[in-house]
Amino acid sequence: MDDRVILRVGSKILIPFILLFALYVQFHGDFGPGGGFQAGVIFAAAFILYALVFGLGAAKAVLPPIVVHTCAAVGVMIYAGTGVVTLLLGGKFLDYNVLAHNAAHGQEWGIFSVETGVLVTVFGVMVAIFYAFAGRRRAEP
Amino acid sequence: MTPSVLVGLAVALPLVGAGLVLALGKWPNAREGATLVTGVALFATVMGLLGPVRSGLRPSLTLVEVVPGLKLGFQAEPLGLLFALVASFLWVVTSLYSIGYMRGHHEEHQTRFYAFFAFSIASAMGVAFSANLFTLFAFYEALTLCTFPLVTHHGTEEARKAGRVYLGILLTTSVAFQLLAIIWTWQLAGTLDFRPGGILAGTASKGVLSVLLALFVFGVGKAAVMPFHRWLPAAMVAPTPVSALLHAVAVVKAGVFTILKVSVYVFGLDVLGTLAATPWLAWAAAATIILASLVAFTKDNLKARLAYSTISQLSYIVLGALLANRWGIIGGGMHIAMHAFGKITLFFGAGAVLVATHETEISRMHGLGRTMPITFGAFFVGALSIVGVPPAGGAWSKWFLGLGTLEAGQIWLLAVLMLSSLLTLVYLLEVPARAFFGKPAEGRAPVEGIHEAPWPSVLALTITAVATVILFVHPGPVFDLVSLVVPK
Amino acid sequence: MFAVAAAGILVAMAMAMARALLGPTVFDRVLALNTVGTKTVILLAVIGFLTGRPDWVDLSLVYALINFIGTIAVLKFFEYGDLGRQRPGSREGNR
Amino acid sequence: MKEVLGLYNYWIVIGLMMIGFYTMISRGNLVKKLVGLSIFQTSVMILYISMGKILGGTAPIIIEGRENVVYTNPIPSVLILTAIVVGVATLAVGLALVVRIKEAYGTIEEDEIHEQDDVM
Amino acid sequence: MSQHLPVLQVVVPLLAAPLAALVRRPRLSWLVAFLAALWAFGVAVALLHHVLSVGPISYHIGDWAPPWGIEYRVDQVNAFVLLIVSGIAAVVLPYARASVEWEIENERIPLFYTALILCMTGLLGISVTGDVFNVFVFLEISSLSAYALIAMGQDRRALTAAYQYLIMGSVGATFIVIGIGLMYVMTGTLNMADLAQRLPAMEANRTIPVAFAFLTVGISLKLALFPLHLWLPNAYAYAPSTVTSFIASTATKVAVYMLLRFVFTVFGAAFSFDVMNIDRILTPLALAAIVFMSLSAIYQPNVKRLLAYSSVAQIGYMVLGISLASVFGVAAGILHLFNHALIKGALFMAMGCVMYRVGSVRIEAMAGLGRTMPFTMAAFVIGGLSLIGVPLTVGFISKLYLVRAALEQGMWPVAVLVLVGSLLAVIYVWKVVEVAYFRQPIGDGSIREAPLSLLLPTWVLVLANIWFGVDAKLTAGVAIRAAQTLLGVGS
Amino acid sequence: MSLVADILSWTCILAGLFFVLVGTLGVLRMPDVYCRLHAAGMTDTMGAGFLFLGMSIQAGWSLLAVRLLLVYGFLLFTSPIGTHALARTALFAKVEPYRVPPPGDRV
Amino acid sequence: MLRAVGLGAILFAFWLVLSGHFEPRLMGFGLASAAFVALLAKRMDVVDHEGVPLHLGGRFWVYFPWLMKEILVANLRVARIILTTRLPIHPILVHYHASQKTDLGRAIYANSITLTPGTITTGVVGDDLEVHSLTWVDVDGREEDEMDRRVRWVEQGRSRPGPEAGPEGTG
Amino acid sequence: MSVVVDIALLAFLAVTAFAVMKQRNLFAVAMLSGIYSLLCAALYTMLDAVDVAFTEAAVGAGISTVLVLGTLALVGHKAKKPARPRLLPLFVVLITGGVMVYGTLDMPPFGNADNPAHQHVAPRYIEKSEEETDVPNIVTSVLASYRGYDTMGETNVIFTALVGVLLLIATGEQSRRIWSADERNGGVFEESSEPVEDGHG
Ligand code: NA
Ligand code: NA
Repeated sequence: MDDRVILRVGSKILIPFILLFALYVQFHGDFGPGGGFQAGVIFAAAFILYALVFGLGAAKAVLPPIVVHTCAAVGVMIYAGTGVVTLLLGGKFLDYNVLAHNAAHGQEWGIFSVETGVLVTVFGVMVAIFYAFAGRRRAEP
Repeated sequence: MTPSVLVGLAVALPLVGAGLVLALGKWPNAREGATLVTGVALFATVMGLLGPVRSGLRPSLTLVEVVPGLKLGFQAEPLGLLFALVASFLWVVTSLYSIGYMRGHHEEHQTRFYAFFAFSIASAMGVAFSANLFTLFAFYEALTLCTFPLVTHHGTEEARKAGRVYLGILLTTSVAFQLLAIIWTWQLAGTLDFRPGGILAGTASKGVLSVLLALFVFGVGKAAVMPFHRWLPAAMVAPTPVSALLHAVAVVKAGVFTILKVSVYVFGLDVLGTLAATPWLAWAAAATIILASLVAFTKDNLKARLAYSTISQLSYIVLGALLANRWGIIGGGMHIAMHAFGKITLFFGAGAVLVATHETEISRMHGLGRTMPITFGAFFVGALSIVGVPPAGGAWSKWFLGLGTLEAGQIWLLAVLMLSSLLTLVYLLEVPARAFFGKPAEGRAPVEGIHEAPWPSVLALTITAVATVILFVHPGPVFDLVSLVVPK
Repeated sequence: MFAVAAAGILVAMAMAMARALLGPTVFDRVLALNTVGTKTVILLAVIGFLTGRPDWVDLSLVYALINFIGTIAVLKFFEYGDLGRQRPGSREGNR
Repeated sequence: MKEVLGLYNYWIVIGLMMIGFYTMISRGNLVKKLVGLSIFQTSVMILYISMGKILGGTAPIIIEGRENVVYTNPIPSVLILTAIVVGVATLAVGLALVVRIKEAYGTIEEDEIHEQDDVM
Repeated sequence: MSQHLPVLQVVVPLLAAPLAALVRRPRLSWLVAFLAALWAFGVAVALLHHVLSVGPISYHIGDWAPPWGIEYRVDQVNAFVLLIVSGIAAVVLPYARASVEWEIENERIPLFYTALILCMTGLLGISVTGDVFNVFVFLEISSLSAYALIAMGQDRRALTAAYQYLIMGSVGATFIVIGIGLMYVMTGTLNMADLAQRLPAMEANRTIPVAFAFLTVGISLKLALFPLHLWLPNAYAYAPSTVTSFIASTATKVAVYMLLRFVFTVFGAAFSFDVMNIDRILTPLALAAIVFMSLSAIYQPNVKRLLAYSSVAQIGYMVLGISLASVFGVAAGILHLFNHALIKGALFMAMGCVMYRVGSVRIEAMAGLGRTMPFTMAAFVIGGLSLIGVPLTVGFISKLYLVRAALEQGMWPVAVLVLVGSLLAVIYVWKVVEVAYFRQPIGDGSIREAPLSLLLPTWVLVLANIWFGVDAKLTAGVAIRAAQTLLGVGS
Repeated sequence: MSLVADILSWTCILAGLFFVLVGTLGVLRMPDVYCRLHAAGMTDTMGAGFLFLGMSIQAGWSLLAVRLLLVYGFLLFTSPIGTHALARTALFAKVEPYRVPPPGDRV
Repeated sequence: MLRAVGLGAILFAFWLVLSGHFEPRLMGFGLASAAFVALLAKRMDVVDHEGVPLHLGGRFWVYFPWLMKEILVANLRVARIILTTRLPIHPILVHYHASQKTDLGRAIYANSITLTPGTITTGVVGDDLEVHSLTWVDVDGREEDEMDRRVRWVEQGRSRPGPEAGPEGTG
Repeated sequence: MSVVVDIALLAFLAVTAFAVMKQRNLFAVAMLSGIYSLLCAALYTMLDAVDVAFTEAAVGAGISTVLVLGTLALVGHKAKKPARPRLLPLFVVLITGGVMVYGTLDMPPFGNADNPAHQHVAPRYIEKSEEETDVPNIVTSVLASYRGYDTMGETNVIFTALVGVLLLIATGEQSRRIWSADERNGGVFEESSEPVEDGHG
């Protein structure tokens, strides 16, 4: 039991909702405001809240820095990789039309894929930056 | 071997020589041997071009087109050939002399010395055989840079300062004026090739061409027209062979050669004669002739006096070019050779005295003539050539220059030439006169301990002195060659 | 109706901002930020109605959900001068 | 009225821009400079968004089954989304630099750094 | 695949960057970076060849025709710039390995290479794109990575230098964004070619000149045009050797390219020079840069800083050429873009060798290096001669064209100032040379020649200085054709 | 229905505005941060509550209404936590609470 | 695990409310998202009686209307204070005893106190709540005792208003 | 009505920005930037840029404030008073602003549907994007497809920022730091030098 009951309890309840909201934003970017970037930030914000309340160590135990860094890198690769796939399928770079038989479907898949890339990168980057700042210690004299 | 290949070979051989010197650095005898062999080979190569050029051929070789219309290329023509012949012949002699001097004087870094010497000769060959202004400029600058380590050879603070002056003046003039003039020429004429009759005719107003001419005359710092002459005395901190070959022959002759060449092949005598700037610049040269002679008087240091003498004599050639007539060119061209042989003899003499007695001041050379008769005898002959009196070659070039002034109707310039000869007579002949007839200076070791410099040096200065006399007796080949530059 | 609501909220916002400017303590400013935050949540919803596109309450929701994080960060900051650490074993009230 | 309004809109934005820019180049505190930069960048974003707005239009999200809807220009939004990301990125790197500078110099005031090292 | 070269030029390095971060081992990440640079260089060569033999390429990303989608457009101008950037990267990376291992802590090295590739990617992206907003995006990639890379220097001043660069660079980028926005609001398009078509109709408008002004000032900040250069000397002086070598030879060059692109392609020479009279501002500033920055260089006690000031002066040469707005002038600017990359690359890499062995690049630290590090100092001397503009080096070719362009327009004072700049270069180069060759080595005589892995890349650039100085047909030819393209005159 | 809904939502919105404005006025008037927190709480609770309720009524029987109430729910959930955190931190930072001179002044 | 499933279900309901799209594709995404977040929450160790207080059952929703009524009353009271020119306040820090047995219960109680304008919980140490009150009235007022009882009921399910709670809480 | 909201929000923004400039407590600056961000989001919404508003909301509330606070925790939060009035910056800013104002004089009126920017590329997106990409949110379709390449660049910018931040502060010795004792705690609390133990209860 730590000394901040209210904060702890509140955060525990709130965090899953923030996380889900992030995913909702991700999957509804086509219909309303939002998309990969916003979703990534919100998803990261949930983790930042977690780290603030439960400590950086706890956050890192749940989400080790290596995973975060990998996310950041992999997201970029997902995005650019989507383009490479379209190249290999005979289209221009990022020409999603070739991803499915139907051009509109291809677009849908392509957009989904790149938005995922954005989400993964943004999430990874935001959490990693937070780790970096929060993990830095004030220097001792 | 075709003449074209010989042209290329003339530039390449000294480079090969430099490579050999560097490779053989650990074995001094082999190293100097390499220098001598290269020198002889070079002279032979250049001689090989004499026949074709005299028969009217202009063998040429283009290495590379740097940018469209701008080629790095060589061409053998009479003036350049003359310069090359003089330089390559004297390289052999100087190398011989250097062996005695450098060892006798216990100089350090001899490998570097011989290597850069060879690089400098390569640059001089490049200047001599350049087919266009670009090539000429490239090798002109290379010559400056290759001689820099030679000037600063001793690495002392004095040498460093001298090096700064040397580089400062030569680069400043060449970059600020000469390069500007060259690019301007390129822009006006669309080409930089040397062509008989010039390339600038009709490309710009006379005013513009006058400015251009001034840029060339002052931009060729190596011609040492006042006020850009200070580098030459400064360079005298170098070992004497350097002063002898480079600062009496290769470097300064590259300068006046450039001016002759620009006059004949870039402006063309016809254009040159019509420019307003030409007479004014001729007077600048005349002023240099007189002023340098007067300064020479004041110098007690032998090398310094010789340096000012050189400044004065160079302006003879500049003056010859600016007379813009056939005799002026012939006189100037011949003076390249005549002055070279004369002045190198004088420098060899100065160096020999230094090696033998460690004396540099004229006032302390009293009586040395009796122990070093060959040296001072040769010095005497060389001085006569510089003054321009028989039986030395200098008499001919000065004669033709005089003719040139008359043809140009510049009687006052003739007077200048004569006055200068008088001054030269006094300040140069003072040296052998003191040596042979003066009393030994106080506080110096007895004359008995002194003898001639090492034999290679003595041999070298004998050769050049004899050559000076031969040039008086047989000026024909030189005259013929130079005449080809300005056919009647 | 929503115009009135928007106007009212803007007036309130102005007052809250005055508090942000006046301070005097940093906590007053945090409070001001918080209360401007709440008003923004409301304003965003109102603007949705005002511009005829009320569907995007998501915007309000973002703030409602994560404005809170800023406050918590402030808390951490002032308690530890650091965002990263967790005080071991210390209990509430021993300040 | 419409013209004046348009100008008002732009001019306030320019005012913001100038405040941010001034904060950035006149203040000696390194964090404040970055905040100034943020304001400067944000004002440019507002300028863009203002340029895209069509009065009487609505957000460029297609409303199903309704004809003759005027949609606001989506392009400025797209560009500014990118610009916001760039702004955050710059802020993060800038703040990280400030942290390091504090560690190295013990201060984040320009003039005090200048006293220690001949830079800035 | 060959039709996709323009995009592969950027995308492959862009994919290599996260890979370099993921591999986490210094050597392996170096390899990734090196391969990426080689790839980029290969593609750049192929693109230049294609452009010269076939003509400009337009690549529609996402298969959306411009102006609806983003277009990559390669012509002589940017093909040349791509070659410079990727070529320098390909030379710097082999050099980097030893140098970086010495200057950067091991755990940072993978990220260091990631940042280096990102920087290259950004620069390539700026060069290849035909969309003005895309320029900004890639500009930020290169800038952000550059800030971090510069801050990796060992001296703490690297941090402040990076910060200063960040502030000024961000102002520049924001100005560029303002300019782009104003252009957009007047035309509705972001595609360069499309803008070029639509802008002429608006000349009488007050907004377009303002857009032009903001773009020019913004780009000038990025290219460190005097007096907006304040960030540059410290950034170059205190960055790690590898970073200085790479950024000094590429970043400002790409900024110059941006200036060319906006001034000539987007706005058109007629607008830029006849309506805006941009030359009346650029020419004096360029000349001031040449003279004042060369003078400042003379007084620098730190050789990297000296070279940095020289860079600002050299940027003056490029801008001067551009401001002349003639084929020869613009060609001179473009040519110097290439040539100066070779010059400064070689010089900074030589200084990197010195840093590696001596641990300092202050002038006193050069004492006796002529003897102890002969090849390094020989490289410096040749690079210095090229900087001065000695014939048969690339520096000469640049000056040749520049002076000719000035004379062509009868601007002989300009020509003289250009040459005066060369003379000032003699002074600051010779300051270093004298110390290196005439002073006795300091220390215990333990200084040795730099390792081959540093020397070889340095000498590759040194020889390139000579090679392209002796045979400049390719570079000058491309520069002339590029200038003709930009000015819209027949080739 | 529409009229009833309009009247209802008008009422709610006016009520909400009342609490928002009075609460914020309190934020301005109160003497210290702790007291201001009390006033600020009004906006989060009844101010936002009535406003969102009013908007839900306007939205009619739809998902939108639920979502609006959901927003309010989250607001209501996070508000006390934030307030508590702030007050706690202010005390922690030794910001002295304001005290009135006792006791005659009591309400 | 049951709690995780419960959390997943709640989250999916949340998704549905947010989404308004009932095509299979998006429903699928919703399910997957809810499940993913539930698993993640489990990994974060927030799925317990505090994070997912399903055990409170419907009791909270019985308590909630009463709380809202209290909030309304308190709002009006504070509004009157603010609108009174001389600002009749007398702030004071007081301590309340929380009779709940679990942190969750105490948190609900503390937050309820904070939510009603006029009182703010500034600290929780064990079962002692430090409260900042705007006026004297609230200190000895009956509301807090009432609230304490009701929250205890929410926590423990004892009949309300019940006597002192026994030690056997749901903790 | 929306115009009034618009103008009010802009005015608030100006006030906030000015306060940021004047404020010397960096902590207050952070709070004011938070308010600035909130106002921006509201303004974006008013201007129909909901996606941008959303992003501003997420970034401003979730990231920027936390980042600034994280920094202040490490560097202290008091800014010095500017030593002297700086005229050059003022001059530069006034020139810049003046030029900008001059540039707006010929700008198409705010909100006019006939503006050239709304005539050229945007109409096609509005008319065809749903048909071509099956995405009703035009901002999304332009962002991810038509101009998807920009967004790839944007993803890279973010990644680059991470690389930069990690290079700068993720690792590395801190021995080069120079600290003065009174600044150590940034004027906050003694606890900051306590040993660290991460974990949660
Ligand atoms: Na309360
Ligand atoms: Na209460």
